[in-house]
Amino acid sequence: MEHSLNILAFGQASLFCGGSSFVINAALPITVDELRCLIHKKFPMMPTNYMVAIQLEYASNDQIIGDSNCEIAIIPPVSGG
Amino acid sequence: MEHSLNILAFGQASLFCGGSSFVINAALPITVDELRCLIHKKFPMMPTNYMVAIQLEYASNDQIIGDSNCEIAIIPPVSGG
Amino acid sequence: MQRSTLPNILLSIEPLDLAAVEQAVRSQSKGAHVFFSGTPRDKRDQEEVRALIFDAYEPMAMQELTKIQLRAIEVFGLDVIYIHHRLGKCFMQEHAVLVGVGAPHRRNAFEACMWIMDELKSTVPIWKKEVLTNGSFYVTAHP
Amino acid sequence: MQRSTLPNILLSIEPLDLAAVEQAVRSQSKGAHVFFSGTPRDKRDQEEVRALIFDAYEPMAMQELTKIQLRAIEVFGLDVIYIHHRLGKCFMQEHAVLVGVGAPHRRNAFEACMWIMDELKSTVPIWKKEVLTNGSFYVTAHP
Repeated sequence: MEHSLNILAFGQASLFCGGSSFVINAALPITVDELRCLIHKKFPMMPTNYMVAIQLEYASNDQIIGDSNCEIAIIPPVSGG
Repeated sequence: MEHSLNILAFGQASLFCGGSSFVINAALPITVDELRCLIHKKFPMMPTNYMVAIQLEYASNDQIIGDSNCEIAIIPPVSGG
Repeated sequence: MQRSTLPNILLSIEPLDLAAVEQAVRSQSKGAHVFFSGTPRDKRDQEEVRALIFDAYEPMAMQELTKIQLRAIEVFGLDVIYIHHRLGKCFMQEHAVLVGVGAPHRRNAFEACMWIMDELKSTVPIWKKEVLTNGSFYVTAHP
Repeated sequence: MQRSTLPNILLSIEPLDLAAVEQAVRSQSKGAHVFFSGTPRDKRDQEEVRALIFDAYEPMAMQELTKIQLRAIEVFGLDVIYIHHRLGKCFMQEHAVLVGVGAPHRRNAFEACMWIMDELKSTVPIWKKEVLTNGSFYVTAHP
């Protein structure tokens, strides 16, 4: 069954998805790596050098997303300081 | 001919010579090392772990003091900061 | 030592206040205090920069800053630590970031402050846009 | 950049002013600013320290501090540097020493500030007496 994942986008990434968030439809569970592929299909111009954060924590590429309510964000290279 | 060398004393050193300066009589020229021996004779209790400064510059032990008017100081281990 | 009401971790759209940080560090630590302030550089290549705009993923940035705070206290034995970061528009001569630490010995205070800035610049989700005087924006792709 | 009237090298029997140093650094440098403040520790072994008294061989101390200033600018590429040291009686929570530096990049600013303090503590003819609350003095033989 397809779920709608709401993805927050920050920094440079938001320039490529036209806003501060977008939706990816996916059959859960999926890995972070699989999510990256879906994002790349949707926004082929978006640089792929971002990290993914799940529930405010950096996630590894093999981490599993099983809940469509968890907060997911794409974190391009940071530039604070 | 004997000259009178006026020596400035700072920090711990001044506790052993009873003030902020004292006089050493010496036949010039002498080296810094020779001056140290004369100071040690005059104040045997004074710790010898001091540096000597001549004209506001740290002096090596073989440096020569030829002029009784130069400013000589004994600089015990510093503790600023 | 008296407690201060200044928050140890702060993301603020108001100008940051080094005097307040310094006062708070001094009231809670004896010995060595090190402060870091980052202010915007005024040139991007040949172009003049007029201001920075900082955006953050605020809840995650707060959480990452708190991790840095706790780890720095543990590793460097700090008495006290403040990490304040500006959000929104930051003009030249305003602090983009302020770090203040207090430790019994200066080596730890310096190393903690350097480590904090290295971590902040690599992990905390904050992004900078440079506003150029010609009206355009510059967004760093590889900071 | 505007010039400041604050002396870059200062030995002062008046309390030192971090805000003034910070303001002066900020007006003359963009990028990374690092400040070090040393305040008296409040314990000597088990005994409480009430104040410090600093004596200096002033003309030589000024000369040594100027050497440190010039060398730091050259080695670390600093935009600006301030080194202020307190003389006379320095109470708890007052600055015994203040260093402020500005450089284009933070690594140089941190390393310069650490190097300046290391040099100051090993070469500048200034001596500290600790005034204990029991009325006695403590003079460090091997700092």
